[in-house]
Amino acid sequence: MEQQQKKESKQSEKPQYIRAYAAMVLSRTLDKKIVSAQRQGRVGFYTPTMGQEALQVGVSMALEKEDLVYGYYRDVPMMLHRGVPIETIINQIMGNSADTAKGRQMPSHYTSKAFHFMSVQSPVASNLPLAAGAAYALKYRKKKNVVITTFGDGATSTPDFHAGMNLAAVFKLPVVFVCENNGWAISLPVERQTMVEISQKASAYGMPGIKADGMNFIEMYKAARTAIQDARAGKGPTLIDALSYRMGPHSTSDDPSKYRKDEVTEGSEKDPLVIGEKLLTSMDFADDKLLEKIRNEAIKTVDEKFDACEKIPPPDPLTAFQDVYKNMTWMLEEEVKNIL
Amino acid sequence: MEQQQKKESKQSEKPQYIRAYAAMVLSRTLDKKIVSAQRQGRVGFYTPTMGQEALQVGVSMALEKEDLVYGYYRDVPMMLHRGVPIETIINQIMGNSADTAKGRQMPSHYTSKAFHFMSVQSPVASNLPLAAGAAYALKYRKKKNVVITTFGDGATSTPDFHAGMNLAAVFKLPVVFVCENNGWAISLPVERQTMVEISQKASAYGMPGIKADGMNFIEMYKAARTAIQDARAGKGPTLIDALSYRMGPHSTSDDPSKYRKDEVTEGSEKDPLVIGEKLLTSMDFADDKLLEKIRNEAIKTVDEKFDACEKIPPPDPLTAFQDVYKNMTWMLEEEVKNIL
Amino acid sequence: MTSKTMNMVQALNSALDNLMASDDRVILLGEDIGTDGGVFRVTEGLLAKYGPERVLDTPLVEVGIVGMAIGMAVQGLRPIPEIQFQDFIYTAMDQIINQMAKIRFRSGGEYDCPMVLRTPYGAGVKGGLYHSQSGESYFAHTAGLTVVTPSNPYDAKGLLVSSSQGDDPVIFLEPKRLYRALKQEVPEDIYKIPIGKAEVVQSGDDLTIITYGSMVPTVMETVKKNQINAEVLDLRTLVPVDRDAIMHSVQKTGRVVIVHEAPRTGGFGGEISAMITERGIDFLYAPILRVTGPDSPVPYRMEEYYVPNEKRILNAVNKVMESA
Amino acid sequence: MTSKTMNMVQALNSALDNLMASDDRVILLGEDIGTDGGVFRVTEGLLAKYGPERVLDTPLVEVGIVGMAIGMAVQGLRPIPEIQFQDFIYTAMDQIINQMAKIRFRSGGEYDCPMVLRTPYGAGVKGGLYHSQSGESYFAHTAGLTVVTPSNPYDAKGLLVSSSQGDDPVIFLEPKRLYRALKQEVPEDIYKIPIGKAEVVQSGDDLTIITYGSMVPTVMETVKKNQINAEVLDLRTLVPVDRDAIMHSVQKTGRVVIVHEAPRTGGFGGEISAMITERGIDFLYAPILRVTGPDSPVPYRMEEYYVPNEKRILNAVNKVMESA
Ligand SMILES: Cc1ncc(C[n+]2csc(CCOP(=O)(O)OP(=O)(O)O)c2C)c(N)n1
Ligand SMILES: Cc1ncc(C[n+]2csc(CCOP(=O)(O)OP(=O)(O)O)c2C)c(N)n1
Ligand SMILES: [Mg+2]
Ligand SMILES: [Mg+2]
Repeated sequence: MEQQQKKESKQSEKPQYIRAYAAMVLSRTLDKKIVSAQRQGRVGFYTPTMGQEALQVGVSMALEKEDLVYGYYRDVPMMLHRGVPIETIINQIMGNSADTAKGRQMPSHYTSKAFHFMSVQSPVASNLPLAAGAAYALKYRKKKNVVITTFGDGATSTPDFHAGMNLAAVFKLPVVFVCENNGWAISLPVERQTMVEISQKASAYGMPGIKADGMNFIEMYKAARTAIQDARAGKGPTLIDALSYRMGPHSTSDDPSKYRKDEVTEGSEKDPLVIGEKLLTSMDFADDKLLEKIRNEAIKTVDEKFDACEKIPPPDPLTAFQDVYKNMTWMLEEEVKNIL
Repeated sequence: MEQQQKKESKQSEKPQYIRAYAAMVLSRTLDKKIVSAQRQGRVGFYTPTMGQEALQVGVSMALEKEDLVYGYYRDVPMMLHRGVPIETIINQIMGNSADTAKGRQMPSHYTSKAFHFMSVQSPVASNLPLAAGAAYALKYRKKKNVVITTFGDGATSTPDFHAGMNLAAVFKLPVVFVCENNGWAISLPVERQTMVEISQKASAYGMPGIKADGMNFIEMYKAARTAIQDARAGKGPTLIDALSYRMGPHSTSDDPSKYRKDEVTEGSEKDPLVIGEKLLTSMDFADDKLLEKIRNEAIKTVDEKFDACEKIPPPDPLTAFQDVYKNMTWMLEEEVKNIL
Repeated sequence: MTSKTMNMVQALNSALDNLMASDDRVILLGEDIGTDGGVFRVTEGLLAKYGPERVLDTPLVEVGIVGMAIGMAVQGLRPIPEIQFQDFIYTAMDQIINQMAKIRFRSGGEYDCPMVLRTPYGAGVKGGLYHSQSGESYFAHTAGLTVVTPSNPYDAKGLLVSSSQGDDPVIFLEPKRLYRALKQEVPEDIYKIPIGKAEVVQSGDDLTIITYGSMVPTVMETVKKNQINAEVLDLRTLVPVDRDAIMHSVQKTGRVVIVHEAPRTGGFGGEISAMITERGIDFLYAPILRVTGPDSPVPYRMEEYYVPNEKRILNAVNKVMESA
Repeated sequence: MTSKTMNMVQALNSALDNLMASDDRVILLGEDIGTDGGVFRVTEGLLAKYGPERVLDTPLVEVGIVGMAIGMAVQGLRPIPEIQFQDFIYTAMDQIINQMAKIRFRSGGEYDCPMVLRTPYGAGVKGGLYHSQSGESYFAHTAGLTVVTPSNPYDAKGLLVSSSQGDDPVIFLEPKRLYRALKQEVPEDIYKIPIGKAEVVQSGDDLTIITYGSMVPTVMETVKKNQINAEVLDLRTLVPVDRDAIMHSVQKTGRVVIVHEAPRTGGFGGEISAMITERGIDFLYAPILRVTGPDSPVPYRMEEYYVPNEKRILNAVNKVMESA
């Protein structure tokens, strides 16, 4: 009977797990599409996400709709899983007139207020103090939501990491710090970034530090769920060290062969997608046919959407000078007159 | 026989301990003199050191002559113990023409290259990355010296603490971080500065963190000696949490009654000088007569030197505009012509 | 509307009090602003009145104070962080330049950042090179920021209210030498002084003296004592600066002296001068002169030599008046 | 002296190589400058040649890179730290403004800080608002810093050598749009170009165009293509700027256009303009005009609208020439 119950509860998890896997596949498919489009000169720049799908989807599974994400430039899988339309991502990459940020930001710098995804900045980790502030606002308003903030292993060396972590701990804020520890900060391996494991850093601030297998979306989901529940319950922040691997180059401008041998290759058994497939099949949630279907759908979606978004015209040049202030200053008006 | 040896070795420590105590007394005497002179309008500003004498003297005892100190605005006891002439300190407080820094800095911002005491800046903790760099220079030159850097408990929240600590650990530098944890950052108690004990912060960087009784100069000496020996031996940095108490106001501009009740008062048994006296008498290194003599000498020295330094004229106004660059720029020359 | 005699510290305190009373989105945060009431006493009494959820004594981390305030603003609050001395704002510079100033732009207008970053600036308290800086140029050069600096208690309150109730992030520079220098009748109720408008402190015909913040009283004393028929403009807002007020006066007088405390090279005076000459030189009878701090850090003991004073202002006025 | 055809990246690499070979006090540090050779390849090959004790791949912490370099310089080394993009320098701003620039002054000359802080700046690689900034004004306004920016490979090498062998801290701004834009014959041996001296890139009589760094080639192309009889000054050093070269040319031509990429308000062009007009207006036949980036962040997709171009320079030249 126990066995039976377990199976049923498991069965109820099926749609959730399939959806998670589908988001990973969609993200991977999009990733590869953009990278190849970049090589063809159809995209200017991109920071691939390959290798970080499971950890992001795992976190996203544990979130509620109104929770806030203060993310970074590799968070495509999380965005897709949260329901951000794939067009939002492609339009940002293109910087076209349908981009939420009006073509102003470099590719990989997404914004989606509709899905509570704060606009991404380039300076590494500077979203962390903001995440603390956003969490303060939630707490002040007595909302039951939490803030998730993501960043890389390199980010842990920055001032903003130190500031964000300490403030979150001192004010006991509902924020979860997710270090997407992919082993590298461009060419610097994490072992030379710091002498300790990232999870260890939590102890300097008096918050729990969890080490999670970021290549296994279910393990990651469980770790994130605990941390998020704590935050939601008013127990304060947690740092999650999500162990993963940057399977691609740092960005399309980077040549990793200069500084490393790739340790996780696509389709190998360390690939988070392969791990995900094994999890689903071992739980009898999916068979090869279903997996194949998910993959094919992803390819179709990505190809169609990419082509459609590519046809969208660039923004009106005037938009490049708006939103600096709520109302355009006289200086800018004068300058824009000279420019356009 | 063992007993005998122990006593002898102890006896050989006597001059060192007496010297340490004398430095503490001299510093305390000077501290009180400056504070009262400030009330009389003879001094512009001062950050008293009362309560931090033992920890600083303890550290200083463990240093060699050529070791470098990247200190902060409360390091008078350490300077005096290292042999910095008391005039150097008073002249700085006065900002007169004999001041090493030519009257340019606010009181309590000392410089003494002759005694390897780096000039003090105001921005809290920004000496820490410099200390790492200085330690790198020593290591690069294969010198057997170390760098000591001091800062308050408030300083541990800053970017520069995080940067300096991590860099020192990653490059395994000969530097010892001494947190002069006096319990307060102006009005913020250390319990609200951070949720952990300061020594705990070392674990985020992979270096030893030592908690030391900074009110007992011998305990402090022992702790510092271990850390300094390690650094000198190439074993890398250590963080020392030197527990102490800021017995005075933050500065002569501060009124602590607004935010706290004083917990350690002068002459009470928690006073590091009283503790020092007890240590010396219990070891038979000093009796009341000797202690009295040391105190009286300090008063005499301070009074004499203070009066003498006070008579030194202010710097030539021109010096206020020199040393911005090695050679004065044409801009500054032009401006100075208008000013003087 | 009842009013009271207030110095600038009291006027700022009154503005914060009014703002907090009228809008629960207003939150204060900074070092020693709570229990201690702020090292200059600007926030005195506010912790007791509004509680620790709205008056936050923070750890010693400027980048965190500013970054956390930005996060609050992005999520709909109206924070007013304080930096204890402007000299210590630079660890937060990345948050100011790359976040605070750019959130509206980079998010396509989806997010905004309505907040006021208050900080005392300038010499006058014998603080030496680390407690006397005038860094307005750094902020004025950063598109996305509004830069405001009052010169008297009445303006201080009205400008702070406008800054906090506006839609854009504001750097609010408080001239600490004027904190207790003069008292004025200041309404106890809330009122606004518009951002972007200069004030003609004195009308005049012979020349225009353009100044702001800490130097306004020094200029006015010089002008009065020496009976100079100058039009004196107090800019009040540096960005966006009041072009019309400046050009109106300059076209009338044809002679200009600019006075500020910050170092000359790259100082805001250069911007004003360039702004005037690029709009025409035919109406200028004389070179535009700047009286500023020198290109050096502020010294402790010799502070009085650093800050522009009567003698130097008079020199410049005389030179400008001598020109044909 | 043998020479080689080099682009700016190669010329800078050659300068670093020469400096390291001739002086073991020279140490490089920064993100990805070792194994990877720098994201723009400026430090390529130097780790292999000089070893990890002299070429340090650091953790991701600009304030630490700069602060550590300062500590090295104070203790007698001659570090050359790199900030990967100038846009990311701001977390180190406190170290730059309050330490690097002030050590000699605050220590009464007991300590000094000979170092060169290198960083690529400006638009031109479609980097959007966080990989395109031109922040020279922030540094130029900071007394104690020398600010240098080259516009071609030959100057880049000579100026970097002078910067490193000087006695004061230097901010060395490398216009990344020119990294690979043109090649020149560059000596393989070490040589210097003096700090503080502008170059007359082209002599002319009708007007003076003052520019520097990234905009020099754009100005020269405009001038050549349109056969403008302009004297073109490449400042090369912003602080201390070459007053004599500027005044000499301006007094000859009586007409001035200033071109830079940074936003106009508070940009260095304002300083130049003010500097000229405070020295006299009688020799000016026309208003001094500025052609600059607008007061907004650099956009990604529409970058070409942001950066000053032929059309805008020509407009300004024509306006200045039309004035009586
Ligand atoms: C403050 C800052 N410094 C440098 C950079 C340049 N940069 C962009 S990403 C990166 C490495 C980031 O590594 P990590 O935090 O591990 O994230 P990952 O890219 O591996 O996901 C660097 C150095 C930057 N964007 N911001
Ligand atoms: C970066 C910075 N922020 C603020 C200040 C103003 N300030 C001076 S000392 C101080 C408190 C320092 O506390 P702590 O580090 O514990 O040292 P203590 O004074 O207690 O010895 C503050 C906030 C400063 N000097 N630098
Ligand atoms: Mg990484
Ligand atoms: Mg303290």
